[in-house]
Amino acid sequence: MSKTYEYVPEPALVKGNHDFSSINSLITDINLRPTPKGWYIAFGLSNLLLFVLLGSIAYLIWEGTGIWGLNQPVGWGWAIINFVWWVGIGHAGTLISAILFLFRQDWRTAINRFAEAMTIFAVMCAGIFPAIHVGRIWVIYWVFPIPNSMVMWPNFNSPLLWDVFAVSTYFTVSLLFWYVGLVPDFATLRDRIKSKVGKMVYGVAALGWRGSNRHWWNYEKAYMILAGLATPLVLSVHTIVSFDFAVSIIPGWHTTIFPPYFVAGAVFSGFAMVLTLMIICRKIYGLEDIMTVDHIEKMNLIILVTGSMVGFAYLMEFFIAWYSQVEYEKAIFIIRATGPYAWAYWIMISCNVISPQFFWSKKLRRNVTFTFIISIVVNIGMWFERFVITVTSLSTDYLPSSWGYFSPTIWDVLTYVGTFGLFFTFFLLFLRFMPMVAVAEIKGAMPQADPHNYDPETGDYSPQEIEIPEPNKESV
Amino acid sequence: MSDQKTNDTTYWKSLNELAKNKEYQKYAEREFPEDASELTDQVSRRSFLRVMGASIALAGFASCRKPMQKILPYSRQPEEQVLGVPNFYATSMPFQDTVAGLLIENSEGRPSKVEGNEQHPSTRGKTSIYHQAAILGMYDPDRSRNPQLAGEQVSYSDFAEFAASHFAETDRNILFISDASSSPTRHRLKTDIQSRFPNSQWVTHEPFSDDNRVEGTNLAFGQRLRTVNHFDEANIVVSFDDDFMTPSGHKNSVEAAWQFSMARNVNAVEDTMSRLYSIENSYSITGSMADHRLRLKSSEIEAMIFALAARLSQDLNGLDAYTDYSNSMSGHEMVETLAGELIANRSNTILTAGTGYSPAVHATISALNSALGNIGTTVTLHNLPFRDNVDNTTAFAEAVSQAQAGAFDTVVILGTNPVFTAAADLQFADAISNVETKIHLSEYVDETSRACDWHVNQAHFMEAWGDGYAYTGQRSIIQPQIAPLFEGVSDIELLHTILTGESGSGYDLVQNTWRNVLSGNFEREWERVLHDGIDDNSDGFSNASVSIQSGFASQIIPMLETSITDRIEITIKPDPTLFDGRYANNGWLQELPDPMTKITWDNVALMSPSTARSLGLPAERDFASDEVPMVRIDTGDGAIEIAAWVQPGHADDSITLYAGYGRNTIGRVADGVGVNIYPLRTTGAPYYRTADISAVDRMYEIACTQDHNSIEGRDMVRAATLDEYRENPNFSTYESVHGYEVPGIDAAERESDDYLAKGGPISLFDEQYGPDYQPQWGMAIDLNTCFGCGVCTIACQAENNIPVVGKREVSRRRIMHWIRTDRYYEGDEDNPGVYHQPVPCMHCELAPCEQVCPVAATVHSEDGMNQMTYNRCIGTRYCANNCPFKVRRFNFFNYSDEYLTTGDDPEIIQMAMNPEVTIRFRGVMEKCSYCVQRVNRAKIETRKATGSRKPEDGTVKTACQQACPANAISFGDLTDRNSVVSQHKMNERNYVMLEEINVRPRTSYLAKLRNPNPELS
Amino acid sequence: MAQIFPKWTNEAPRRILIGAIIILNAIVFGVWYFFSPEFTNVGYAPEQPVPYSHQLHVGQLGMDCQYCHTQVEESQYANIPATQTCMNCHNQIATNSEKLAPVRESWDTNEPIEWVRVHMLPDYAYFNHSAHVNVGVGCESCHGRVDRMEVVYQAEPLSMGWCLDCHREPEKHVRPVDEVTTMGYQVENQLEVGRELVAKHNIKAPTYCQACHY
Amino acid sequence: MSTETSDKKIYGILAEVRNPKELIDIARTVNKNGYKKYDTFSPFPIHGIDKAMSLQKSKLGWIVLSHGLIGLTGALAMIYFMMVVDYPLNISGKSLMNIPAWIPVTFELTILLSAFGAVFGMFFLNGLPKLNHPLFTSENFKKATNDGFFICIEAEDPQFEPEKVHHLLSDAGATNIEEIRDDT
Repeated sequence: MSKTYEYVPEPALVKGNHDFSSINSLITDINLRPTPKGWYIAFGLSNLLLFVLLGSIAYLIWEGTGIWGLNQPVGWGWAIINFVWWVGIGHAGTLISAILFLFRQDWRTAINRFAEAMTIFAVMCAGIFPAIHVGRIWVIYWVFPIPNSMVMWPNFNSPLLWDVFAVSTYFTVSLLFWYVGLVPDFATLRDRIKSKVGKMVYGVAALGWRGSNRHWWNYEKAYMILAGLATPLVLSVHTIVSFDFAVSIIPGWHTTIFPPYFVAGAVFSGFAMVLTLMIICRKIYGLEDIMTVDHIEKMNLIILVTGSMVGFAYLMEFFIAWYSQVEYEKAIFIIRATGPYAWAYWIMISCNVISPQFFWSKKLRRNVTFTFIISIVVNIGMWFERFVITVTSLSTDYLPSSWGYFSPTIWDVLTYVGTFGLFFTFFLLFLRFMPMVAVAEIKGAMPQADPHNYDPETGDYSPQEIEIPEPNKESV
Repeated sequence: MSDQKTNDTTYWKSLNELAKNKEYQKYAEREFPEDASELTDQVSRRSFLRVMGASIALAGFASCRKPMQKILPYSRQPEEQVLGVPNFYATSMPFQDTVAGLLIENSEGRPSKVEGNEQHPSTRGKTSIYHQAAILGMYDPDRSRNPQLAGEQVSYSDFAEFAASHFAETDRNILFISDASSSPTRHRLKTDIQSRFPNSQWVTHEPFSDDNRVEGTNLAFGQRLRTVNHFDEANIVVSFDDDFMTPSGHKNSVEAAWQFSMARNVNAVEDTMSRLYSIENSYSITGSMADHRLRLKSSEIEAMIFALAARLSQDLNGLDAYTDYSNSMSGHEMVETLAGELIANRSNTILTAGTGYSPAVHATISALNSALGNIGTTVTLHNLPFRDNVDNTTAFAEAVSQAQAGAFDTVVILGTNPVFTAAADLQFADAISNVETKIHLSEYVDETSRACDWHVNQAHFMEAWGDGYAYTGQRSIIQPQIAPLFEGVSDIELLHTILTGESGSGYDLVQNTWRNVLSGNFEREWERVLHDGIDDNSDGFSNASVSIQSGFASQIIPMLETSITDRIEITIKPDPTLFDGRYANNGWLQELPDPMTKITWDNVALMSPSTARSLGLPAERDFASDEVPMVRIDTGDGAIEIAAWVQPGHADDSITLYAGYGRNTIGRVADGVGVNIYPLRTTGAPYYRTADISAVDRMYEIACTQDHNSIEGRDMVRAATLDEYRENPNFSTYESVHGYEVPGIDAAERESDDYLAKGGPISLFDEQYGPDYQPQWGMAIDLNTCFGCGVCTIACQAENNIPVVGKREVSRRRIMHWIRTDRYYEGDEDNPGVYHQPVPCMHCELAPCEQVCPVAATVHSEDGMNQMTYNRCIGTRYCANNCPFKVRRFNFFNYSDEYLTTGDDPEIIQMAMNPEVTIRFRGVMEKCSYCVQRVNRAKIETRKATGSRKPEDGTVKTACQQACPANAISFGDLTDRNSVVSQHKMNERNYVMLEEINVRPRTSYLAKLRNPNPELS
Repeated sequence: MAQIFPKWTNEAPRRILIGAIIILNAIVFGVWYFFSPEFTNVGYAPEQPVPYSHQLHVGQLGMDCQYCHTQVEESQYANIPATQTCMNCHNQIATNSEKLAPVRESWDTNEPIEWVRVHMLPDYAYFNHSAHVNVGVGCESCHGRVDRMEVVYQAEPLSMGWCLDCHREPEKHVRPVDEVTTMGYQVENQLEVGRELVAKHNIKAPTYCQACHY
Repeated sequence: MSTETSDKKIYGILAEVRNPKELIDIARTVNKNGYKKYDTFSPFPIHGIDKAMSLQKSKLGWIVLSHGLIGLTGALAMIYFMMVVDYPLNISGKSLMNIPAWIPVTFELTILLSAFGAVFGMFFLNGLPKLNHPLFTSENFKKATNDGFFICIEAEDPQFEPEKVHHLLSDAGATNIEEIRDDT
């Protein structure tokens, strides 16, 4: 069979006829315009949910973890599921920012700010759970190595302690990374905003940034080093989260495949969440020129790939369970697929493995509505993946006498739903007060930013023609 | 405990004085306040406040101080009291017409734990669940606190005043209804009463007694005798529905279980085992120990006994009555098997039938035992000195109908609760409403109290003087351990008041009786009996010489009619944990899972899977739901609706119901729990009868502690027959079970016979072990003798201050028991094999729980224990998740606080707590500690006495070990090669659960053996 | 002219940084010092119902600790003496003293004297006096110079770290068993003597959790 | 532009160009003329301007490396002290030097410290935060964060002479040339 290869030029990152100034306005005007009514409604709703979260937490602390559906075999329920789920979602931002940056994927500039913000807020939501799920939250500080009159130290053998360090490091580094990216854009806002208070606030946030190229020089270096640091970090965080399970000896948890499998799952769910939010925002804020269908397609391809990786991991779990001939391993996987939690297992499979396969079709992966639906389906599926891993393994482990079923209570649900309140509260504040696209970066990625695209004589903008090489039709 | 061996001199006098001492009564607020303050989570609570309200923290550093605590020393120090060192006093616990010898641990002058008395044959240092739970029963704040007249609170002197005038008329027609009692003092007073009140009548009422067995001996031998089975002497035991190892099935279950386990104890291939045949209708724990078990409806069991007698009459003398008899069970395979076995093992067998069966059945059993030559060897018969020579059941029924007819002007009811428990057709409440004056003595204001004018609050046996005979006849004194908490009086004190019109001292009453019993220096002898807890001059009841009475045949033949029908039968038994309902307000017993069904806080209708199907009910319970369907049971006399429960191995077309539930306004624990089944019970058919059963379209929530019944073919429990064991003594090793070795096990380690050196599979780490200078504790549990009674659970609960969490929390699978008994079914659902496996913390050498705790709250001690440090725990529950044995328990709520601050006077129930063990607060993990408080005390005492760090073998007993009637649990130092536990660990049958995951449990199991009849296999 | 911030703000970041470092250190020190049992617990000297002076009885009259705290060698508790113990002497000495009125009242009414607890361990910490006294841990080591106390106060922090100081290095603290009740015991070669005593009594003070917590 | 005299010290002379290419060109010119104290301003980093301005390699890498090493050794030392020296405990029977289990925390702390080094090091090298800067007095300079490209030659440069600089810049095609004065 002979195939015809065709060179497809990279589509333009920014659609429409934009120059620096118009892009600048397009993005930052959102922050400078008077607050739209819709925003207030959304913010109010988010606040309502946030109060649900705070109320649930207050009741939890007052009454004890017993208000959740936890029981003797199933000591970890929704709290840990939600933690892993949110952390997973929180992987997309840094992944987009750091890994795609290192791979010189310039299209990331349209979404990286946005995705990083999502990361920060998702990790905040995630971080709540390990803290509140403990029995005695008032002594939670014992997990930190603080000198004390008991002369006791935390246990560095515990995956939970690794979690403490991993998640807090991840949050801190993501925050720094995000902030570093924001500084030039804060300067832009500082220079555009009219109000005195706004000038002061953005002025402080911009730290006196003035676009000096001597600064840019260090700045780019720092950005690259951060990207280089964040890449192993982002991989390590979900690896360590997966250690919570993989280091244990519970069948179904005690699996070496967990680290890559969790990371793939995290990228999968993170991209889906970015898509969900992005599709809404580009519509509302009219950013279709920046967050283009090409972006959506690229992200869908990643979803397709990671979804298939996750599916492969599901298969491998079964294979290894069979291949190991460990009866407890074999049993747990059979129980997952056919036992009392089979419903959850098959929701997981259909959402995570089957639904992304539609993206083999170019038409579907460029269809915004369809993508939106799939992105939500994927996140439901990923929640169930964590549910299946956490609950089924605990529910039916070694001693059949101790098997027990887990059912959530209303408080499990309310706490989970409440975290969306936290997430969207922060996300809406972000949309309102910070540029949701990295302005400086997207300017740098425009063809106008390239000095070679200017006429050497007149200094006028004259973009180079892209040469499309002749396809080699004779090759076999 | 070491103290128990030496049995410190019993300072009964000072104890008695102490009991009267005002100071003593106030001790709860007094002596060492840490006992009480231990019960609160002050530290965490203060921290909590600091978190919750910044204002408190800001109020100044003064708020960081602990609240002021008071110390109240004695004003006059009692001599024997060393603070913090518990004393042990002997006493006995009455149960119907027996007593069991106990030792009570006294902590700073209050009883806090019950142990068996090693010198007393009824317990031999062991206990049953009723004994263990008695301590909570005494500290029950719901007990009646004062006498009542028509529901109004009065004082006992009011009653005495009334009694003085009322009983001055000695010609009154008085009916005395009492519970069964073996007390010589009560017997003496009863005789006095009968002579003082010539028109009085005295009957005994016990809803579940062995009266029919006594009537059986009367039928067979013409004497009312007590049957004592010596299970340790027999080769073959045939139990017809006799659950003799359960305290609800047999008054002397502790001794019976001990004897049975002695006869089944196998330490080497040469040892022998007795063989147990069990023919029963529901699955009992005795049945679960059977080598052959046959399930039959109760009516068929009865028929089979007769058929067996008929079959044996061909070969044996003395069974002429049965020669021509036959019924539908004649020729049954089992009858033939049993006939063969019994004849082959003549005079070495025991036949026994459940107490519920008719006198004819028991007469047949007696005749069989007699014909087989068992009487005098494995079965002995005894005269009861305190028993009237009447049939209690009929006497009671007759007395009630006389009362109905207005024959009595006064009724005095002692202890028993006939309004609740008497057969429905007697209409007892109605009957006594025709009596003018009704007096009731009881611990609770119960159903009968409310039907009476006078209620007198009864003292608990630990609060009052008394006496009694053990099942086999040893005389014992009941010595109070504390002054009556609610100023209750004992039965003898009440009788004294009736006789004299004055309040009497139980102490004097008992002494007066014993003056005639003890020979020699009375004061010295009396002290000796008190100290020992037993009068060792009383060897037991004398043996009665018996022979089948003439005319037996003519009497028995008309009684041999059987009533087998196609209809569904109901069989009514006392509840294994609540008995007839008397323990219904005891939280420990309510929450103790039923040994077979593992149900707590409820009774159910037990039925076989196929019966369930025939009623249109599912034969499998939904794993995801606690809801079970209900059935309606209608006998024509009464009807109830009750949850249906499928019991694999139950006889088809038969339903078993447990009595004792469905009580109201008794107390916070008992009220509204379960269904009262007494309305289904009649004089004519107290044990079984046919009934109409129909499914009801309603579901009911059941709190069951084990949701999965099958062992799923896993190797948690390993078993073999005796022959298989002899052929391959190593049958229980991993290699024998799986056909290959534990992966990665090192050859050198495999060869080693030193248990401690014997590590496990190769490891990537240099492992840490406990240092040599410390003892290394370990436990072995013999599954061959464990019969799943659950006393270990209650003993542990009592010792370790484990809270009761209630039905709702149990149904959410949050029960707190540190040691549970797993029960697995194996084989087909119709007649599966049953295995019991007690599971405490395994104290793994390489404990998976430890490495995952982020704050090092659970780590290893130098003496090899897996420590749980409550005050370090932050409650991530990771350790519990990572425990492959799921033995860790989490305080999801502030269970202890709820449990210990119930009611208006929480200090009462707090007094039942062990001062040595921290009360756990909300949000911390807990689990079996190998009774570290006992271990540490022994280590400190040994070190003070000898300077050695290693207590001698036997000095430390864990609570579960000490309570176990079957001696199934051994515990000790593994560095001592001669310790019992080391010996057990070196036994071939020793194995650990989940060996292949290399956690190296310190708790191991000895595999189970069965001894089936080779001809049947 | 569009400066948003005045010139001094350029100095602000450095000042904030230095200020933050100072405040942070102050907080750490403050918590370390003020929140430790050494600060919060040491010196606790509640007023007692009877103004019993250890200084008088022990310091001046030279009574041995065990005259009153009789069970310290056999029990986990060093018992507070019964009223009886007081009355042994005080039915002859100072029989009319105003200060002793509560003692006499207790003796007459048989009601205990309500002493206020000074040394309070948390309930989850198990301490056994006999285990310590019998291997040469002096009363003074934990209770301080009681012979100089007019009113008994807590002399040591009784914190876990403080316990471990001795459990880790007992040789620095142990003394011959017959010197246990001595106040002001001191030898020059404590380490040497201590090592000998540790060997003699085979002391291996446990540092694992459930030696004290269960 | 007006050269209105003032009491205030001249900070430098600011000029605007049209686009990135011109900025590179003018930077190259200024650099060739031997100016050292000058800077260019753009809304985004411009490819190739480092060569045009002869910028030295950034020292940031060394800062990050040293921080990373502090994180690495600090973490190992901390864990070793806590788990082995100060309170050794038998946890799951594992050896005290349970190094595999220390990897995650060590790694995370190394990354954390490195990231601090990168971010704070960058701000340190750039002399930020500096909220008040003479350039902010220029109204036109606001465009530097939008679409303006600027060059400023500072008065501190030894070669600085206002007229010469004016000429240099206007010759190179810059517009909007203005003197920036320090407002103190």
